[in-house]
Amino acid sequence: MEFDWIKIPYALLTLFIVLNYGLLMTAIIQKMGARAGRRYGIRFYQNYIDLIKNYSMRSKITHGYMFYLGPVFRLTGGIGLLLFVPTIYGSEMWSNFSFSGDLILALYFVFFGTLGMALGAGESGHPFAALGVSRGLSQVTAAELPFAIAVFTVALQYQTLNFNEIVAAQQGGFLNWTLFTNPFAVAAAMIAFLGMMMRSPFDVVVAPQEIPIGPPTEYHSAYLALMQTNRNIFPIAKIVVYMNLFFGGAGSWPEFMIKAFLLYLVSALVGVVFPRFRVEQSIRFFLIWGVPVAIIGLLWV
Amino acid sequence: MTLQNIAMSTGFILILIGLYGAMTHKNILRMIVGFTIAGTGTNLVLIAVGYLPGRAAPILNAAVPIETASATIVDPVPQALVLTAIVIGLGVTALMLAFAYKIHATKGTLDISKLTDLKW
Amino acid sequence: MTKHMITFLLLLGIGAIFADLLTGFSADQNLNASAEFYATHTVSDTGAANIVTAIIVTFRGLDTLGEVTVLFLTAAIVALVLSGDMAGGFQVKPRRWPVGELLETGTRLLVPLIALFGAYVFINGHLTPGGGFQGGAILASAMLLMLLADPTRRFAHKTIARIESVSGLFYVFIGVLGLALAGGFLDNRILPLGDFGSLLSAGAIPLIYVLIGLKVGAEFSSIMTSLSESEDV
Amino acid sequence: MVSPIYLIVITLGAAFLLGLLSERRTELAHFITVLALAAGGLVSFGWLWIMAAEGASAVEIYTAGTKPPFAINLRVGLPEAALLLLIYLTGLMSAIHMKDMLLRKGRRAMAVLLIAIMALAGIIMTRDIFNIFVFFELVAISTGGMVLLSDDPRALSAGIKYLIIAQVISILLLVGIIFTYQATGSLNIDFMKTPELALGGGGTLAFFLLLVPLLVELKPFPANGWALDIYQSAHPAFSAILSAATGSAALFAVDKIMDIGGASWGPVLTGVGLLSFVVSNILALVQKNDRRLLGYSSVAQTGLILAVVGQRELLGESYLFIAGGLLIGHAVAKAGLFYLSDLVKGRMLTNWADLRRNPLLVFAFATFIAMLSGLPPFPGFYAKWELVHALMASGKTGLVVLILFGAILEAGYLFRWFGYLMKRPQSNTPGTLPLRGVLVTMAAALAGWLAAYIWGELSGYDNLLSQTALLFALGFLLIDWFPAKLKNTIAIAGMLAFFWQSYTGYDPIQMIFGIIILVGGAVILLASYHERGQRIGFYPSALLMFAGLAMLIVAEQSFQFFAAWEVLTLGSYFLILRGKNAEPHALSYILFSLAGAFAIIAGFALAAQGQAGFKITALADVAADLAPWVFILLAIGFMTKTAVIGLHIWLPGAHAEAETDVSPMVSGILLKAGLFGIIVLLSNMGSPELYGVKLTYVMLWIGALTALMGNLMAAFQEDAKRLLAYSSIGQMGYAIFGLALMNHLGWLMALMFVINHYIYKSMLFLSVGGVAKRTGTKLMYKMGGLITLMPLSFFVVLIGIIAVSGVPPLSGFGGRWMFYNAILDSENRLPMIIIFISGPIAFLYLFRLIHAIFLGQLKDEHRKLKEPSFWIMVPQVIYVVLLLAFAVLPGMALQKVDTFLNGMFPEGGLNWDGLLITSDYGYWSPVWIMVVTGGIFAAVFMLLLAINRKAQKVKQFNIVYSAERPYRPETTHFAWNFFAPYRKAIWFLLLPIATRFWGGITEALHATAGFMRRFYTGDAQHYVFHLLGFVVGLYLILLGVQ
Repeated sequence: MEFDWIKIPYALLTLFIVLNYGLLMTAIIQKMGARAGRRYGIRFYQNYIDLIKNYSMRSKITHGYMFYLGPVFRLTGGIGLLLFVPTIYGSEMWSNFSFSGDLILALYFVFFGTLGMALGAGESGHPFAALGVSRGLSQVTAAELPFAIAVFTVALQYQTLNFNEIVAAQQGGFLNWTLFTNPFAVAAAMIAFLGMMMRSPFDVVVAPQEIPIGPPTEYHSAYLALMQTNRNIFPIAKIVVYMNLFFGGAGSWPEFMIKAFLLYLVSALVGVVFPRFRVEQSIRFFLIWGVPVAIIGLLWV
Repeated sequence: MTLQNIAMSTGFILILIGLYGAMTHKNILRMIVGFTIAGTGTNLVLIAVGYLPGRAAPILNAAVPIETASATIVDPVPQALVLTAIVIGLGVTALMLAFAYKIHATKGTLDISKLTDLKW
Repeated sequence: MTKHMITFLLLLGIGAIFADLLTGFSADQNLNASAEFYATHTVSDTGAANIVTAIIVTFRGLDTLGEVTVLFLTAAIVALVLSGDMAGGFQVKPRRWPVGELLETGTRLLVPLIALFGAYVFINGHLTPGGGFQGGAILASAMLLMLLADPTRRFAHKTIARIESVSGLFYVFIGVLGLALAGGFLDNRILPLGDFGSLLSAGAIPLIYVLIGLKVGAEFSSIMTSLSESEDV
Repeated sequence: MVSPIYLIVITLGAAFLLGLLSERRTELAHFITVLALAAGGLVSFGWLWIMAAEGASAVEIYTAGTKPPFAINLRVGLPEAALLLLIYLTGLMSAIHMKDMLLRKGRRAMAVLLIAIMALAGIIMTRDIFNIFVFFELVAISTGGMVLLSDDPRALSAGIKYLIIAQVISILLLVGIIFTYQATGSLNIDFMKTPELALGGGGTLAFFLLLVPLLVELKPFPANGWALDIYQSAHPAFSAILSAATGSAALFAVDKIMDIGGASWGPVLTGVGLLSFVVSNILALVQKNDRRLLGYSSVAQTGLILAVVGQRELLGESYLFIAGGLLIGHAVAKAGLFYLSDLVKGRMLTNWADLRRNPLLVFAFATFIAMLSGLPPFPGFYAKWELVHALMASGKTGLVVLILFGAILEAGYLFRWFGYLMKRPQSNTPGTLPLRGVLVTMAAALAGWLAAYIWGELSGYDNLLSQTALLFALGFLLIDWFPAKLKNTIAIAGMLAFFWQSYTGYDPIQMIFGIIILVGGAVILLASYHERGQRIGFYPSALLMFAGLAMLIVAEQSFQFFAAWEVLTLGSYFLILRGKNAEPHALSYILFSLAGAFAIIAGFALAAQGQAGFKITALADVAADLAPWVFILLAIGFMTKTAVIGLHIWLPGAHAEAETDVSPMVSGILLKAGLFGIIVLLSNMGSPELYGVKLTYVMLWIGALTALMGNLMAAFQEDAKRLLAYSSIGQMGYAIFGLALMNHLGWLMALMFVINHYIYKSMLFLSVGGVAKRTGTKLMYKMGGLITLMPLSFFVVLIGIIAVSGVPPLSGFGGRWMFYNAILDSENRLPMIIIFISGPIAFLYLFRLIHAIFLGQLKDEHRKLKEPSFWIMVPQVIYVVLLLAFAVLPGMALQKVDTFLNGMFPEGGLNWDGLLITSDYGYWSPVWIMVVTGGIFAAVFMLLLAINRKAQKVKQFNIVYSAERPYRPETTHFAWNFFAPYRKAIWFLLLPIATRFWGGITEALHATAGFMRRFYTGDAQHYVFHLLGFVVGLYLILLGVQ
C-alpha cells in the first residue's frame, strides 16, 4: 500500500494538541492535589516554563552514547504509542499510523521507551539510576499483568484486536462500554492503571520529592526536557488506549478531553488519599488484587 | 525301607553333616574335612541311585555271562561317574589343602572368618 | 550361636529338598536305555570285560581325559601355590619326629610289592575291578610310604613332570589316532580287540589305562612331594 | 575345516607339552601358549565363517565311534562357533596382556591358563551334562589357580573362598545330575528332553538341582560375594577371562540345559537375572574401587542376559540376535575395561584420569561404556531395541520397566566414571603406559566396532555404520591430529555440502530445522576458528551431534528416529563435558537424556506392537486404548530434551558450563531436537484423551508453567550464561505452549520461535561467552560498564534482548503478535494467564543482562579489555543482520510454512498481501512499524542534536552519590540481587523443588546401596549361607508357585 504524506502533518497536529493538553491538565491536576493538601500549588502554566527552561539550558554533559540516546528512546516510545493508536474514533484523519499494527503493537510498544530510558540511565553509572530502574521494572512488569489480561479479555470479548472494531462495538449508549459489559476486566485494568501512572501509592520508583532517585535525576537540561515532554504525552497515550478499550473511545476532541481528564483524575485522587507502597508491597498488591480480578473478568467473557 | 533307600538317605545325611561341619567350623582344615565328608556322601548317593536290587557288579565273567548281562548287572553308568567324581573331589581337596597351607604361611592363621580383607 | 542357627535352618531347607527327592525317588526295576546298551554292546564294541572300565575309558573317554587333566591341573597349581613366589609372611618351624626302625625296614620291604600291585591293578583294569586311577593311587601310596619313612627324601621333579606330560601327550595322541584310524576321538578300536577276557584285549584300553596309571601316580607323587617339601623352608 | 575336537586336542596337548619344557624356557612356553590359543581362535573363526557366511548347518562330533546318547558327543553350530571364537580371542588377548606375570610364574601358570580355555571350549561344545560338570570342575580349579596370578596378596583369600563355594556347587550339581539321569535314563541333553518331567519328586526337583548350581556359576545376587572378591583381587587380564569367557560359557550351559527343563523354567531365569541386574547396579553406585565396580557391572550384565535367556520362547528367532548382541557387547567391553584397569596405577575410580594422557585410550574407554550402556552403533543398542519391542508387544511392561531402570543406574555410574576420567586431576607421577597393554585394549575396542558393524548388518534396519552423516562424524576421529582450524573448515564444508545435497527432499518444517541444524551449525562453527591448537575430541563430538540431528529430521521409521536421537545425545554429552566445570552437569544431562530416551523407546515399542520397521507416520493409527500411553511416553521423552519444568535441572549447568562456542550449539540447535520430536508426535497423533482429559491440554499447562518458571529463575541468576540457559527453558515453554494450542497460528508461532530462538540465543550466548572469556568471569555483578570497551558486543546484546522481549520493531514482536492471535483461537484460558505473567518477567532478566554487564561503573581490573576475538564476533554480526532482515520480512520463511500448515489446520491461517499481514483478528505490518518507529526516533534524535549540539563527554565518576564522589566502581555498581523486591514478593515460587526432588532420589539410591553392600561381609562361610539361602529360597518360591 502506498503511503499518503498528508498523514504526517495530521500526526504532528495530534501531537501538538495532546502535548498542550497534557501540559495544562497535569498542572491543573497537580494544583488540585496541592489544594487537597492545603497548599497553594503551582501556577497552571508552570509546566510550560519548566519545559522551555530545560530546553534552553546551557550546561550539557553526556556519559556516552546510550546515555545520550536514552531520552530519545523514551520520547519515541511515548509518541509512537500515541500515533500507533487511533486517537479519535471514526476519523481517518486522527487515526494516524494505526494502520501499521493493532492492539498488540500498542501493548508491547509501551516497553520501547522504558527500555531505552533505563539503558540510558544505566550508563550514567550512578547507583541510584540502576536502583530506580530495578524498582521501576519490578513494579511495571507486575502492574502490566492485570492490564495484559484485561486487554486480552477485551479482545476475546469483541473477537478482534483492531482498535476501531473494538470501539465500534462499544458505540450506542454508554451501557455498551466495556466498563459495563465486563466490569471486572475494567476494574483490573484500572488497578494496573494506577501502577502505570507511577503516582502515589506507586511512586516510590520516581519518588519525585524526597530522594533523588531514578532516571530523571540523572538527566538535566535538554534530556530532562525531552523526558518532561514525554511525561506529558505518554500518560495521555496510555489513557487513549484505555479509552478505546474500556470507555467507548472518543468520537471527538471534546469527548476525548473530558474522558482523558476524568481518567487522569482517578489516579490523582487515589494518589492523594493513599500513602506510598514499598516495591514488593506494590508487586504483591497487583498480584493479589489485580490478577484475580482480571481472571474473573477473563472467565466472565 | 530298601537297601537302596538306606544307602541314599545315609548319603544325604552325610552331605548335611559335612556341610554343617564346613559351615560352623572356622578352621579351614576342619572345613576341608567337612567337605570331604559331604563329598563322600554325594558319591554314596550316586552309587545308590545306580543300584538295582539283587544284581551283580557290571563285570562280565563266568558268573555274569554276556547273554544275560542286561538282566543281571546293576547300572554301570553311576559307577563310572562316581569314579570321575572321586578323582575330581580329590583334586579339589588337594588344592584347598595347598591354599590352606599357603594362607597359614602368609597370614599366620587358618581362621576363615579372618580372611575378610575383601568385602562390600 | 546365631551362626549355628542359620546353618541349621539352611540345612533344614536343603534336607527338605533331599527328603523331597528321596520320597519322589522310585527305583527302576530294569536297566534304562543307555545302561541296557552298555550291558549288551560293551563286549562287541570294546571287548572289555569290565563294563565300567569300558564306559570310563571309551564311551565316556572325554570325561576321563578331563579327569586326568584335573589331576594334572591340581598338581600344577599346588606347585604354583607352594612356590615361594607369593608374598610370604612368616614361616612355621617344621618339627620332626624320629620315624623309627620298624617303619624304615618295613618300607624297604613293602615299596616294591606295592608298586608291583599298582602296576597289576592298572594293567588288568579292563578285566577286573580297578584301573588306571586305582593303580596310580597305589603307586603313589608307595611314594607316600617312602616319604613317611624319610621325610627329607627328595624325588626328581623333572622325571615326575616328564612322566606326567609324556603320558598325557600320549593319551591325547591315542585319542587323535582314534579319530584318524577308527570311529572317533578316543575310540579304542585302533588296536585289535583281541579275544575276550585275555590280558591283551579290548584294543587300546589297557594301553590308555597304563598311561593313566603312570600319569595319576606321577601327579599324586608331585602333589605329595610339593606338599612335603613345603615343610622345610 | 579341521574337526572342532582339535580345539581340545591342541589346547590340552599344548598344556601337557609345556610340562616337558625346563622351568627356565618361559619365553618359549609363552610362545607355545599364545600359538595354541591363536590356533584355537583360527579354527573357531573358520567354523564361524562356514556357519555364518556359507550357512552350513551344525556339525556333530562323535567320540568313541559310538552314537549318542551312549557316548559323549560334541556339537558346533553358529552360536557355539561364535562363543568359541570369543573365548579363544579373550584367552589369547589375556595371555598376551599378562605376559610378564606369566613369565614370572612359569610354565605351570600357562598350562593352567590353557586348560581353563580348553575347559570353557568343552562346556560350549559338549552335549553331555556330566561332561559339562567335568569341564566346570576344570574351570573352577583352574580359576582357583589363575586367581594366584596377581600381585594382590588378598587374592589368596579370594581363591579359598571361591574353592569353598565351588565345593558346595559341585555337591549340589552331582546330586542334580544323577537324579536327572535316573529320571530320564540318559545323560545326553538331546535325549533328556523327551520325557516330560513331573513335579514333586524325581524329575522337576532333579532338574531344579541341576539348574541351580549352573545359575550360581553365573554369580547371581545374592550368591555372588566370592565372584566380586575375585574380580577385585585377581589379575585384570584374568578377570577379563572370568567375566567375558567364563560368563558366556556358563550362560550357554544354562541355555543348553533349558532344552531339558523346557519353557516353564523361563520365568525362574528371568526373575533371578533381573534381580541381580537391578540390585547389582544399585550396589555398584557406591563403589570406589574400579575392579570391584567392574565386578558388579559384570554380574549385572550377566543377569540381564540370563533374563533374556529366560524369555527365549517369547523372542523366537530374534533370540540369538538379542542375547548375542547383549553378550558380545558385555564381553568385549568388560574385557577391554579390565585390560584398561591394568594400565591404571591407582585403584580408585578417580585415578583413571591418568588415562587422559593417551587419547586412544580415552576413545577406547568411551567405546566400552557406550557398548555397555547399549548406545548406538553398538550391538547392545540393536539388542535393546528388539528386546523392548518384543517384551512390550507381549505386554510384559513390568520387565521393561525393571530393565530400563537397571540400565539407567548402570549408565549412571559408567558415565560418572567417564566424567572422572575426563575431569579429575591426574597423578603427578606420569609413568609410561605399557605398549602391549595399549595394543590389546585397542584391539578390544576395534573388536567392539567390528561387532557394531556386524550387528548393523544383521539387524533388519539399515546399518548405522553405513550412514553418510555418521561416518563423516566418525571420520574426524581419524584426522583428529589435524590442526583445529583445518578441521573446522572441513566440518563447515561438510555440513553445508550435506545440506546442499539433501535439502531438496525436505518439506517446509524439515527445511526450517534442516537450515537451523546444518547451515546454522556451520555459522556457529565460524566462532570455533578462534581456537588454536588441535582441540582433540571436539570435532568428533560436535559432528556426532550434528549427524544425529541431521538423521533425526529425515527419519521415517521409529528405529531411525531413535537411533538418531541416541547419537545426538551421545555427541552432545561429549561436547558438553568439555566445559571446564561441566562434569556434574554433563552427567545429569546424559542421565536425563537417557531416561527420556528410554521413555521414547518404550513408547515406540508400545506403539509398534511387535511389527518391525514401524513407520513414524503409523503413530496416527495406533489402537485407541494404547494411543494415550504412547503419547505420554513419547511426550515425556521429548520434553526431557526441551527441559520442561521438573525435568529441567540438567539444562542450566549443561548450557552455562559448556565452552563459548558450544553453548550456542546446545542451546540454539540441540534443544530444537525435542521440539521437532513434539511436532512429529502431535502432527501424527493429534491429541488423544486419557480419562477424558485432552493430553495436549496437560501439555499446554506444562508449557505455560515452564515459560513462567524459566523466566522467573532467569531473573534471579547472577551468572550471565545461566541466565541465558534459564531463559532457554522459558522460551521452550512458549514453543511447547504454542504447539499444544493445536491451531494454525499456534504452530506458526512455535516455528517462528524455533527460528528466532536459534538466532538470538546463539547470538547472546556467543557475545556473553565472548565477554566472559575476556573478563574471566561469568558473574554479572563482577562486570559492568563494558559498553565503552566492547561497543559491538553491547549492540549485539541490545538487539538480542529487544528481539527476545518482543518489543517492536524487531522480530520477537512478530512471535508475540501471532501468539495473541493464536490464543484468541483457542478455548483454554487459564494456562494463558500464566503465559501473560511470564511475558513481562522476560523483560526483567533481559534488562538485567545488558545492564549489569555493559552499564554501570567499569571495574578497575577490566580497564584494559578489548572486544572479543574476531572470529567470535563474526557470527554475531551475521545474526544481527539476519535478525533485522527477519524482523522486516518474516514472510520469507513463514509464508511457505503457513501454507504448509493449511494441510493440518485448514482454518485460521494468515493472509499475506504486500507488506500487511492480517489474521482473523488483527493485522501487522512489520515494515511500517519499522519505518514509523525509525521516523519518529530520527526526528526526536535530530531535535536533541539540534538543541544539544556540543554536549561534553564526562567520566563516569563525574557523579555525586549521597553527597560523595565515589572513588571505587564496586561502591557504585548496583547489580547484585538486582530484583530483590521481586524475590521478596514471590520467594515461594523460587524454591529449588525439582532439584531437591531428584537429589533426594539419588541420595536414597546411594544410601540403599551403602547399606545393602554390607551384606557382602567377605566371610566365606557367610557366602555359603548366601548360596544355600539362594537355593532354599528359590525352592520355597517354586513350591509356593506350584
